[in-house]
Amino acid sequence: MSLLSRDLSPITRRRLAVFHDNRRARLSLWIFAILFVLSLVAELIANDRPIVMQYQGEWYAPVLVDYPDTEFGGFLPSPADYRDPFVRDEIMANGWMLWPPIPFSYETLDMELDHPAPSPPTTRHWLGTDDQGRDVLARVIYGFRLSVIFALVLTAGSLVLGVLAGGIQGYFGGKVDLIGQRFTEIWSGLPMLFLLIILASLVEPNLWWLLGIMLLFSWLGLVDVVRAEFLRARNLEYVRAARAMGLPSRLIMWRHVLPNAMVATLTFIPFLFTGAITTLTALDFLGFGLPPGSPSLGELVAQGKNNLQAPWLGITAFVTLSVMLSLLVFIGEGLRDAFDPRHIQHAASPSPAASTPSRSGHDA
Amino acid sequence: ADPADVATVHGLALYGDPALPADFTHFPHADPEAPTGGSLVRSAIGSFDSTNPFIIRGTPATGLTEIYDTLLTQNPDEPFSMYGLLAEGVRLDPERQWIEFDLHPEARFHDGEPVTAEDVVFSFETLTEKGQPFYGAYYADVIDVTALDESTVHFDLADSESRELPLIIGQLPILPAHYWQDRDFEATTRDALLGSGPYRIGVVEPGRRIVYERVDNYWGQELPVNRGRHNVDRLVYDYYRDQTVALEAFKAGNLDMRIETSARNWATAYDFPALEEGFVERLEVPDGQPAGMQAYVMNLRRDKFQDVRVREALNLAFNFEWLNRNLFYGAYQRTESYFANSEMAAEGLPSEAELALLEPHREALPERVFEEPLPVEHPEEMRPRLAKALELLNEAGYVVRDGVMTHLDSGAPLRMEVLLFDTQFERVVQPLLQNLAKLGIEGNIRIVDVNQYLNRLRGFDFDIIVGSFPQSANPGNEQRDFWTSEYAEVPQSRNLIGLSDPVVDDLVDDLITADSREALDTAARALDRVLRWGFYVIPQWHLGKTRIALWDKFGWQEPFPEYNLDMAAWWVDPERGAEIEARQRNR
Amino acid sequence: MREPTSAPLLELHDLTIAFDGVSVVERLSLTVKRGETLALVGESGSGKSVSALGAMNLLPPNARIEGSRRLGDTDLATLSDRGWRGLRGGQVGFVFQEPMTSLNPLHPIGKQIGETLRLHQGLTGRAARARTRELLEQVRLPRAEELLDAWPHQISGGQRQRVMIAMAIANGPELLIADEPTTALDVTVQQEILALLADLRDAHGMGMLFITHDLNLVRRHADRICVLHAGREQETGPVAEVFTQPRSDYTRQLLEAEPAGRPAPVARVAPLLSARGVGVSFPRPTRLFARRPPPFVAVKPLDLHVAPGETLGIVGESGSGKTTLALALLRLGQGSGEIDFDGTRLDQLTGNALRRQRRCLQVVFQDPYGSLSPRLPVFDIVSEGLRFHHPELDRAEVDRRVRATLREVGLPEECASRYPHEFSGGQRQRIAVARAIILEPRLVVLDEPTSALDRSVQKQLVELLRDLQARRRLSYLFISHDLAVVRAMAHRVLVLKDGEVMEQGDCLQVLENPASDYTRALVTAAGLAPRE
Amino acid sequence: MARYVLRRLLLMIPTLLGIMLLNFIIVQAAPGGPIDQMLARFEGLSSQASTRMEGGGGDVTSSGESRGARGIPPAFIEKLEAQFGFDQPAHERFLGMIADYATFDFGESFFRDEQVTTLMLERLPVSISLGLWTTLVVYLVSIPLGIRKALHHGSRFDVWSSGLVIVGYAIPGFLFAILLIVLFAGGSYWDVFPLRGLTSPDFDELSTWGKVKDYLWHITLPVIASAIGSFATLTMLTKNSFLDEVHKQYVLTARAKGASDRRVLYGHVFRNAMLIIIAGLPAALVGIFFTGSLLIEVIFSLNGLGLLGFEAVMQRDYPVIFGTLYLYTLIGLVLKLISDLTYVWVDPRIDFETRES
Ligand SMILES: Nc1ncnc2c1ncn2[C@@H]1O[C@H](COP(=O)(O)OP(=O)(O)OP(=O)(O)O)[C@@H](O)[C@H]1O
Ligand SMILES: Nc1ncnc2c1ncn2[C@@H]1O[C@H](COP(=O)(O)OP(=O)(O)OP(=O)(O)O)[C@@H](O)[C@H]1O
Ligand SMILES: [Mg+2]
Ligand SMILES: [Mg+2]
Repeated sequence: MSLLSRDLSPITRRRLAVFHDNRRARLSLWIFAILFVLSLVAELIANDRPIVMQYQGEWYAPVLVDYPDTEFGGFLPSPADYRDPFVRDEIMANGWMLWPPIPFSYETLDMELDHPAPSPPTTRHWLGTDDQGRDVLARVIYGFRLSVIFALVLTAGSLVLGVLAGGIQGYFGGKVDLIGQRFTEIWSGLPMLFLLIILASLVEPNLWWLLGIMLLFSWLGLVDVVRAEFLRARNLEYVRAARAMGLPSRLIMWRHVLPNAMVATLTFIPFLFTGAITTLTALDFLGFGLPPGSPSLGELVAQGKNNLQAPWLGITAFVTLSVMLSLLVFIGEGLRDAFDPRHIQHAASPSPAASTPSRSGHDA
Repeated sequence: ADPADVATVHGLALYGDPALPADFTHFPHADPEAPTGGSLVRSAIGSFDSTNPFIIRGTPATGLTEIYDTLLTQNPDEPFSMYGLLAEGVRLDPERQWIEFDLHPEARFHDGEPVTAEDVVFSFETLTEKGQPFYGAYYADVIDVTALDESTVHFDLADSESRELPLIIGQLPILPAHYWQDRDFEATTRDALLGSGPYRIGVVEPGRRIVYERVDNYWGQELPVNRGRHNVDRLVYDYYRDQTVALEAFKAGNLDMRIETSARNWATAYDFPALEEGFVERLEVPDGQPAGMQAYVMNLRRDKFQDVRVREALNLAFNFEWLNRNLFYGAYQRTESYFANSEMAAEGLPSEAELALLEPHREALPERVFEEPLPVEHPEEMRPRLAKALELLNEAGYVVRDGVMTHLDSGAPLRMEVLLFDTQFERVVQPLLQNLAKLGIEGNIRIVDVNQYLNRLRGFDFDIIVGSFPQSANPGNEQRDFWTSEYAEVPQSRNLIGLSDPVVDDLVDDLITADSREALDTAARALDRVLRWGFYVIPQWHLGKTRIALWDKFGWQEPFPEYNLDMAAWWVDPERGAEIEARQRNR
Repeated sequence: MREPTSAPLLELHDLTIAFDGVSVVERLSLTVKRGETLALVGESGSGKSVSALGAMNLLPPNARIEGSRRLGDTDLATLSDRGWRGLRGGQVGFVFQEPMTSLNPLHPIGKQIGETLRLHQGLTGRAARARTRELLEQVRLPRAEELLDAWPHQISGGQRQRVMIAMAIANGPELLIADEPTTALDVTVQQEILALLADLRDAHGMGMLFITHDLNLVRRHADRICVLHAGREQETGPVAEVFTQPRSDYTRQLLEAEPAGRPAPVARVAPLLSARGVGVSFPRPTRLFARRPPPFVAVKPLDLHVAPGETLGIVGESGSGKTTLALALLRLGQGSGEIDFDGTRLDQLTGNALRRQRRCLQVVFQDPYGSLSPRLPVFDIVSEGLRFHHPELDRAEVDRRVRATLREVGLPEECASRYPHEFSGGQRQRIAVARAIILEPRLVVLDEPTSALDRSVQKQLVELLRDLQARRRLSYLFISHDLAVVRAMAHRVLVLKDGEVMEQGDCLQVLENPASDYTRALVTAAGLAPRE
Repeated sequence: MARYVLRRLLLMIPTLLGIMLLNFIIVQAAPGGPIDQMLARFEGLSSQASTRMEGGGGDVTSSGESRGARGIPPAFIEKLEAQFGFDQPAHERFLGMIADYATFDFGESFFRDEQVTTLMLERLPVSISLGLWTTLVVYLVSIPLGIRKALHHGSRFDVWSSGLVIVGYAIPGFLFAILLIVLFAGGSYWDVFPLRGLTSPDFDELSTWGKVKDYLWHITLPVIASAIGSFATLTMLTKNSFLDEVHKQYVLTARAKGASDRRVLYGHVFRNAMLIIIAGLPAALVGIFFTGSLLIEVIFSLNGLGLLGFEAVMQRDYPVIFGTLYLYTLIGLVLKLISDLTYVWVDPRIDFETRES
């Protein structure tokens, strides 16, 4: 922190300090960051190939390189399946393997299940398997990464588009508003489901296609609130003052209106974020989502519903989602407070006066 | 022959004579002493908005056929024998050019009007002209229907080699002509329509429930085919949108019975208080019907599937054992034959009779058909199987380049896409794809919505689908649609494989024209043999029984009929019924 | 003078108030007796408002209050929420320093006053409305019936201030805390209002804590005076005593400060700004199915001009249309007529062209609080125009200029990183001035730029403005009620009443020999000290 | 203002036209049409739109009728095409449709002889019940809760109530619905609530009070399930907008008047903070009434508008698709106009005139 703050303006330092003082927000940010970074190297944590191994005196790094089955005495032309008893025994007889903590990838079918899938948590599968015999924990790790990336891009995209469209309509008003609003209305009338169906008939839908389609629509939710806030804020005295100063509209909107009209937007960010994940979930659920086999939290939820007898599926999905959302909301609150000029930390440092009745007040 | 010369009989069988004599008093699986009363609540999934199940429009409610009588009715204990219901007697031309039915003089619609020959003519014409296209096709070989008098109706039949036509005419539901006189048959309706059957429509709540009430003075109650049947007073279908919820409803006692289609549920979901306390019972009733063939179907219109070695290699890559053990709790049997679960399934080496049918095609058929016994022996272990598959692929001209199975000549990689419309099947395709991947074959799953799925099926635009070829105990005309070259390029046909093989065409002909049960069985086995050695599909599995969970208030006569479950012969035990219902209502 | 009853009403003893650990008021003790007016004076930012708010528990939660506070027999420090509720608005009336921002923007005037009546007297409906109207008339609000239904943004600064006063006196409080209650009022109305308050004081034995920096008012209306400097009490005593024999140096300094001098004369050249036929009217609300009432004419078409280096003072009754006129001239509000600025027709410019002109045309709004973005720190507020209009300046240079300007207006440099709400009223006003002059414009419209400033700061600011004018040939449009300041600033004055120009001419001329009755009344009421 | 409203009303026409046209084009371009749907029915492929969701399905495909099947004659398909009007060129169909829609004639469903309007009316009770109660519950809980949280920002109460609503939000609605069913309506735990529907079968025979009770008894679980996820956004929105407002000067004025906390919050701050809540309302309403509770409807076997719309899409029942779309859009447009007018009513400073710098 101290390193960072050297050439920051006092105000930024003040904001950082406020954020820093908010233990919950700080903790949330750390946890989220750690989880995300960990998920970025998911291949080293959950994989169905060893990280490194030695076979007949040679070193191998299966995580990075595909070695054919034939390399280890097999006959298959494809990359070796290190979980296959044949290959495994062969290698173990002539060397050793270092496995990641979770020796399954998100798409690995465990061929040696001791209980029909979905099988309950055991030491082999810490969170059990799903109804195809895949390790739930591995899927959650990969799914977290995928969802977070998807949601990040989608949130950022819709934020930019939504604030831009809503802001411009609200700030300028008149014709811009009238026509812009009609345009957004028409746009929001587009049948998303059909676009997805058409898409699915033209290409094999993947993450980026879905992202594109979702991006076309997700920003619409923000437009109305941002517009309303801009409509109000543009009449305020300080906006008039900014105009008097001769600032261009974009600067006024950016520096004066937006910061004061961000309540709704800021509030929505965590929800937009998880909303993106849930939308992906819903699409997966309807079958318009990610290609089959992708590590999708949505699929996990759907499986949870279809396998009530396997509560670990639903619970895992639910815990993952709520942890992710809680972290985001708490981070969001911390940010909100940091940018609120009147921010007063109630709980952070109990002042000695807190106990005396003369403490002033917010008796409201 | 002249109708006057033909004897009137009490029933028809597809081959030979019906098993029950003319003076039988009741079906053997029915108990004439069964008590009546009680109710049977079942679930239906989805919704309904129509009470007319015959027309194109609308989603009809479940169970509507209960309100109609047919000319003949089937004995579920025989493969295909029909006994008189509305028809007191039947006369079938030995040349099968016509068939006549004498209607029962007592037969009445629920409003008291007699059922007449005119009603039969009306029903036939209405259904074939205004009904679903199914009826037109089903009765395409009926040339003409005439009412000879009040109670005699005469069907003229086309020159058809199909033996089942007379019997399926007996399945024609009879509608009241007078009732429909001033109603539009083709418009959807939610009225309690008029019929003559053992039940009438009681309550219709579109999309929610439909209730059938037993007709008190049902005219046919004392008929031998009905005696001891239709014992339950109220048949209720409650509509649910979701299977999981329907299961919960059953557990809560809102439903009396449930047929479980999921092995997983069967193994895990039935452990709730009512069951432990003995209020709920689970049955597995053996299923006498052929299982049919559910399989990964390869589309032969695609060049890559033309080579039988490729198809066999793909067959080898399917690990049923793992699937059954790990996904299905070992509940299923591997389907090996197209006529599995019946004596029509081929086994071992071809019999004399089969050889007689196969011999003419020896040139066109692979040696194995004659030499190697069925079932096809696979190596058990997966690795040897993959080795064999690899070998076959190599023979077929494929080699692995950069880890991808590529055709030696064309350089085209071997890729395939499995088209699905139901996410449920993803989990049974995924393991197959994984094994294909080991062979260097790139496969992927494509899930699209039902409409698009059908649209692609209509255009035969797919590599592999999960399809099924259902079979009845008496295969007939539909086999053409399934296997023959005639239908290979007809859109909407059920020749999904795109089979176009003169040998198969001939064998199907043999099957349809078979004039005895043995001939039919032989023809079916021969066909089965040829199809199986063609490796056109990767067979999946079948259950061979029906899983029923029910609140323990019903009685039935064992043994169960051999070919179909006849719920109509069940009854509600009055005492046990009261006890159970008290427990069910005690919510 | 009158003898106040000796019963103490408000007693503050050793009051110390700190924000986030920095104390702004230290060990202040004061007593307001029944029937007396205690004037609390002191430099801008010396802690007057904070003390008053602190006494009534109205400070934000990051403030810490220590010391004893008593109102009559009640110990304020131990009062329950319920107790406070009965007290505030009923026993104690409060007039906030910044009337422009203190009204709820979304409630009509009538409703806001009516609410006080309802809370403490249970008046509702017609009775409340009648009483509200009466109150509005008492505080000399014109068109009382119409303004009952007006929204705060539709009335002038002075009018809002009077609404605040009406609200504070509505329930006949025992104690009135009036924080600069008359800064936005012209002298005549000011006198009337103060007379009204004096009446209340005398009739009900109301005690009054009167915060102001207008020493003339103190002299005339207060019984005792308490002088505050940098959060510390300097001296307290009867007015006459303190005025004649100030004990502390600071008091002496305060008493002596008075804006004086005259602006440098200007050469008669082509005007920088000239307006012809500028008028403004506002539509009145239409009731459903009623005929559209005639619009309210806030400014009748008038002509004016300002030469380079010249100051045009605009004076006039509160609500006469000064602010409206200024906004119309700047094209910030609606208005009709021709406006010429530096050879371009301002009224025909749009978009970028207008924006470019704005650099030369700055304004200090009457409502400094409202005109500062609440989420921008002062540094950003002041530097913003500079960074946009002079992108060539590097960061260090911008930094230097901002600091210099803040110093010039008398604000400490370290305030650059604070947010607007953390300042006193006078400090905010100076931030607004700093923001305007840092751009080195050619014309500045100053709408009551000194209303919240004490004499010494006022004097300093007037000198700064005059100095800038002399150096850069700056022109000012100077709106003020304070004729002393106007005299010290303006070359010419324009007198407005009800949107009409009463007279226009050389400043000294008008102030010494008013042509219209209205101006005469104004000058008399102001009791301007003779020019030295 | 009147002129503005008139202009907005007139602009609805091109907007509607635009939406209908775009939809018409896109919907027709999507592969698989009503004909396929019809065929699917005849083939015994589940035509119910909810197949994808009904879950717990079997391991065996539905097999359909085996005997006598001969495929569907091409002539029949032609007949169907004529019946659905596909023999006419697209633009004629579109113009015809628009002409009908102008008079609110939405035509008949492809698959049943029912006016689209009738279909929608039939579904209305469910949607209104769910929508209204859910909205009511959500607003009645979230706004006071949000306000309380704003007041006690950072307190322990704030943290745990945040946690609670967030967890509610994170629970996938349908999973929660199933959970409710298993716990409170199934046979395994407490069997106290009904599983499905809006009323009992014997509803008509009940007394008025009995009817009310029956109705509330049925609606409880679905409303809880559909509300649970909606608390979070509204609560946080309320909290944050209140946080933004409570420090403003006018709040101080109100407190100086002696107004109680409640009064300050509900009388003064509320109106100022309400704007964005209002801004979100039309979308929320349209969402809740028409699309929002699709999965809840599936799980509680309720036939609402959400399901109607979704089924129509899945079944390619064009008249229903366009009819519902037309109606939703129209209602959406009107609601939006109303909410715009509410802005002005709430905050008289707001106008819709052009501003330029
Ligand atoms: N919320 C706050 N946080 C930090 N400092 C504050 C806050 N409010 C006021 N101050 C500081 O407290 C000091 C006293 O302010 P106060 O408003 O009492 O001044 P004042 O005497 O009323 O001045 P003026 O005449 O300009 O209104 C000022 O220096 C101001 O900057
Ligand atoms: N938006 C508006 N709508 C209607 N009337 C308005 C509006 N703005 C101002 N007025 C009226 O115009 C008149 C002039 O207001 P203005 O603010 O110009 O007064 P002022 O001379 O600046 O007074 P003060 O000295 O009190 O600030 C006032 O009577 C006010 O009620
Ligand atoms: Mg002050
Ligand atoms: Mg003014």
